[in-house]
Amino acid sequence: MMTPYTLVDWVLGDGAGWIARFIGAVLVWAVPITGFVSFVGLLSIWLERKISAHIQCRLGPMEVGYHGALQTVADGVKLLAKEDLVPADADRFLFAFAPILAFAGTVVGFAVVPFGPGLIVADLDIGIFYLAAVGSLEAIGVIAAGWASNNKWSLFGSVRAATQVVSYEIPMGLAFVTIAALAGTLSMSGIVDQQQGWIANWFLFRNPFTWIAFIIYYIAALAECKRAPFDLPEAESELVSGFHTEYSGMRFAIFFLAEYAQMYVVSAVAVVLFLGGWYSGIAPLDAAVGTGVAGKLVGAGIIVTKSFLLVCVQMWLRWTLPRIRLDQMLYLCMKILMPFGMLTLVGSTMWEYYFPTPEIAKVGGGWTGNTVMTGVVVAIIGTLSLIVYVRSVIRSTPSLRAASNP
Amino acid sequence: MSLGAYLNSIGTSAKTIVAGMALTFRYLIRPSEIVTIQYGSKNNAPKERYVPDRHRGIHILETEKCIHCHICEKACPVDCITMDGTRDAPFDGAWKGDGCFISSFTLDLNKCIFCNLCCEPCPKECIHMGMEFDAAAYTRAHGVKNLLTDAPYSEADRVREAEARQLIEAAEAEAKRRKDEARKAAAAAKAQATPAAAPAAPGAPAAPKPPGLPPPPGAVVPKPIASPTPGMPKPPGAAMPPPPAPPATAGPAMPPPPKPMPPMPKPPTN
Amino acid sequence: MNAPHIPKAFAASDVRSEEMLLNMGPQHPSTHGVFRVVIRTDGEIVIDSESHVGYLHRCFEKHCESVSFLQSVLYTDRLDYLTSMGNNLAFSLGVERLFTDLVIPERAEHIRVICAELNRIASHLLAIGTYGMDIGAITPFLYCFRDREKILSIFESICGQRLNYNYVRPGGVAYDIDDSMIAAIKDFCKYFRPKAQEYDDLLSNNDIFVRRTANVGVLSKELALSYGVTGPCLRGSGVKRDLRRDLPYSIYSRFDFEIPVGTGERGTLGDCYDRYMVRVREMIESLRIVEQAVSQIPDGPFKTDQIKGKLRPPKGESFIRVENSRGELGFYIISDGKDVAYRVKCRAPSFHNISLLTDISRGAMIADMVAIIGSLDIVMGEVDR
Amino acid sequence: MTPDKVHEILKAKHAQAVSAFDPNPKHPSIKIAPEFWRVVAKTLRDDCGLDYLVSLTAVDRAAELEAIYTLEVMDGARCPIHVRVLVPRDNPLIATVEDIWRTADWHEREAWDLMGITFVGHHNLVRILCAEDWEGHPLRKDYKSPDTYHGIKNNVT
Repeated sequence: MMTPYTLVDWVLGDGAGWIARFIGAVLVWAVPITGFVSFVGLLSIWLERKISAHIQCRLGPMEVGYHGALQTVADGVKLLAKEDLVPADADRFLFAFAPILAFAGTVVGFAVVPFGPGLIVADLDIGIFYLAAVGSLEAIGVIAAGWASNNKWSLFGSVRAATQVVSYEIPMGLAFVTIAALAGTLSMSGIVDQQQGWIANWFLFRNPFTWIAFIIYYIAALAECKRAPFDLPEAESELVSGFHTEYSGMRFAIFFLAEYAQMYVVSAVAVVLFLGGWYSGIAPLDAAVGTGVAGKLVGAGIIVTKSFLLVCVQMWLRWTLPRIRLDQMLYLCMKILMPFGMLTLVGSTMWEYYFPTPEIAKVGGGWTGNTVMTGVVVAIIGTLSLIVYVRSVIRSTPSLRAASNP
Repeated sequence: MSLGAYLNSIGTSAKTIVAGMALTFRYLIRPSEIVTIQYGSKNNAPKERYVPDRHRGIHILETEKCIHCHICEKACPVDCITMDGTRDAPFDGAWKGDGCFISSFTLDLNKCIFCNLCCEPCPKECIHMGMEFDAAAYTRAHGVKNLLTDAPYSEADRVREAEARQLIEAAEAEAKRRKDEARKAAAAAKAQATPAAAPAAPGAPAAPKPPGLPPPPGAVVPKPIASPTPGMPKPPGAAMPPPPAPPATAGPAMPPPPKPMPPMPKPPTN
Repeated sequence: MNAPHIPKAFAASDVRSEEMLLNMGPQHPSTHGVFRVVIRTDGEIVIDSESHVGYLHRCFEKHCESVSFLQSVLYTDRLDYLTSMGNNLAFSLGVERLFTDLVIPERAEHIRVICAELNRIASHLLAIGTYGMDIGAITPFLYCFRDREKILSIFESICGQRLNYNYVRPGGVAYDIDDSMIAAIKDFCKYFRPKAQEYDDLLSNNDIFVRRTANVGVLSKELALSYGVTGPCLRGSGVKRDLRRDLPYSIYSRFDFEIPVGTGERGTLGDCYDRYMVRVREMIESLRIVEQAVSQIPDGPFKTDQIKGKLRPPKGESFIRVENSRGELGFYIISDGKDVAYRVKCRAPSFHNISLLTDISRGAMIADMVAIIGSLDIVMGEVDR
Repeated sequence: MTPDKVHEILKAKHAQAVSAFDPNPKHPSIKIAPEFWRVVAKTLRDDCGLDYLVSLTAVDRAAELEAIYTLEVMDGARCPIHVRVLVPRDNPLIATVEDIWRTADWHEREAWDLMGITFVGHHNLVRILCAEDWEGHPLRKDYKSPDTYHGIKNNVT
């Protein structure tokens, strides 16, 4: 655990002072992070377009690049060339500053998101806490944007964003605490390290309650990214475009980029907390690639792939579901996610107390009795939900539904 | 709300959301369901493919048949047709009609609502709704079409494109057949695994070509049609100038001199 | 009297400080056209609202007094541009009613019914799709358009246009349909039935959708009756009224179909969900009518030979209503024996349906406002005429 | 509610109000004197059960303006009855019925806007389809469309 963990340590050696480490981190990380954010933006916008298109029986962009892969670049160029409009009577400073605030609020999250073993900007001891703290910074940019626009619809959007923050933060925090209680640490790499070995060691499979924690976290993360069904602040059919109604050109693009970067951040955090981080879930494979450069690269590939899979699920959800109403959003977070979050925290810690994870599992030792038990519970839940699903399919055939639903 | 109802409502939500997601996922992984037609792309098919026979596009005027009776002008509910002409002697720049000379026949596409009411009462059936649907123009003045000279898409074009389509389809079928045969031959050659079968494989595509089939896909360009089909209107061409005034000796019954066809159908891209 | 009108409830001095005047429309994604509602809100709650229409007014009734009856038909296309076949049919029936002994050929009647019902399906598809979009689900919208596209393709092959058909004319229809078109219609019927299940999976049963629409915008039967609301909005309130059955025009009395009414299955009777479900179920019933009509379509002429030359109805007045996809579309036609109408009045269903918006949107949230307008399914071309 | 029955009821209650009755089965109509219209309307709704105002058509009859109310029973037999109210062209005043049939609210505004019939007692008789500052009533036969409107030229003659 005390080996040089971050890239900066790796470059500077272990003995550097904190000033050197800080400057080193900035020099070493600024360029890759900016590049990575752009890459995330390009890839996820393309993914979003393609996924939405294929879900909707369309082709999506096909002209620029292979299957429209460079369409986003073309759009970026277009947005750069657009006129920079500021509405009359807008708060000009805030109007210009809000996109930067939103973007910065997202990018600071990358500081604790690992890209692979040791590939982490700052492996803070309080990684999760830091995330919970800065995760909502973007909302401040959003609120500022809506306020500065001098537009009633934008104002509605920003007020909705504020409402949303206070509602999703609590369940999200409960999910964090659940994992922190299991892991015994707040450090991101510390958490990932507890999940090495076989797939059963992922926190998702550690006990049945972490499943619930994962779902709670994912729903809250959707709300944090303002993704459907929680896209209330920008609800295009209700509030025109909400907080970014008045934005055009590059400022709009920055909001857009911030949204997609945020999607990546929350997905990567989900991967770190629940899905084994940079471990593949196959113990011999991880052992084979080792911890050298090859190991770092493979780990980076694994964690980025897993994160993008979760990003795809966000898109899949978005293109399936209608938007919920503001009061329903509050209801969901306060009355459903929060009680379940507390239940999860209590249940998970009690489970850990009564069926403690053997130390051997914590360092990736392999299958344990606890894992088997978890598997049994999960299998039961899975079977039950399958039965419920089949029943619902039967119910939804018109003739049977009419019979059962007078 | 009782605990049962509370849990039940959560269950219902989860169930119905999963049902919806299952549906969208089915579509996501089935590219065969995609319904997009890529209009205007590189491998574009003729417009015939997009519109049915009765499509009401920009009008076509068969000038030889027109008797300059103004019925279409009167039938138009939005007054977008204006025409002028004379029954007297030909004059400079006049187009030959059936017993009359037409000096102008304009269609204001800014007004036209493509209702087909001008075509229905025509006694000579000389004005038709064509297949052309690209009516976009940069200015309003560009939207005013002179049907005598600007006809964007004539009956002859239509025949040509129908033939071109047939050729393309035949060529596609031929290419597919050849591919299949080549694959079969390759498979056969592999099965035999002897050099004796080798000459058959490359020869296969060329040998069974029946006579009368169109050229291979590389040469799908339809040949120009030698002469216009009888009854077909004058060939169009936006760039074509009005025909010179007929010689004085030519009587009113003399048809206009046949024009050479443009060598290719217009590419249907915009 | 011509001074700009500011109702008292909306004077700025009367607005309390915690309230806000919000101008929804004329350009808003969810007002389904250029429709403007001034909303007085307290937070997200709508306290009061006032509708403004007329942005799309283009004097349809005045037009009809200057163009012939035949030319008026194509102006009816542009009233409710999503149900043009129904509009054509209504106007044609109104003109035919002026004649004393006009016999419309059987084939023409069947074609009219087929086209009107297919167009009803297309219109409801669009209503459902855009309603999903209002609620925030974009994918059902595209599925609906995919299926609507098939109907439009059939119409295009029948009459050459996709939206403004100008197809049903006084005395019959404009062109005959041939076997390939009948085959296409039959194919569509086969194709469409299973697709209806998809809308259930994506929208009708979806819990988020149900929660967004049930108990929202409750239109009581009494209110609906007093505002003269018709069509799916009225049936959603539980009134079983459908002119196709109650006052059969054309040959509707020969077909076997149900009239779906709202039951309050997920909430209160007459809420947005009921209105939505009436549309979903009506599509299937329309499909049944199409199937019956297609299977028994006779041979024969497709327009009457009694009208020769110019269409000159005798002097008189006629009033006709048909059950269009948004309600009862009526035409009051006064002819003075010329080929131009003396006066045409269009009784547009959307005009009635939207007039009660103020009454049912009180106390709703802004998101509900969108849901309510969407569930009323207005077409501004018809409201403003 | 057949037209004959409606006529009977009206004859019994407001004998002097009914000035003509046309029982044509295709197009039944009753003519009402304008000064009695409001009381007749109440009778029509309450006694005859005609609770559905299908449409309000305003017609320019040269010397007079006519408002044709098409009435029907919403929840029963379908047979629209047309009630005609003729008012002089130079002083077209008709009592409002917006509180009797709420449909009439917008319809009367429309009739005022396009034909210029003033509905006395209407709470909000303003233009509905035309712009608020429009002049004239377009559906009248003697209407001349303006040459310009807010600087926009009318080039359609």
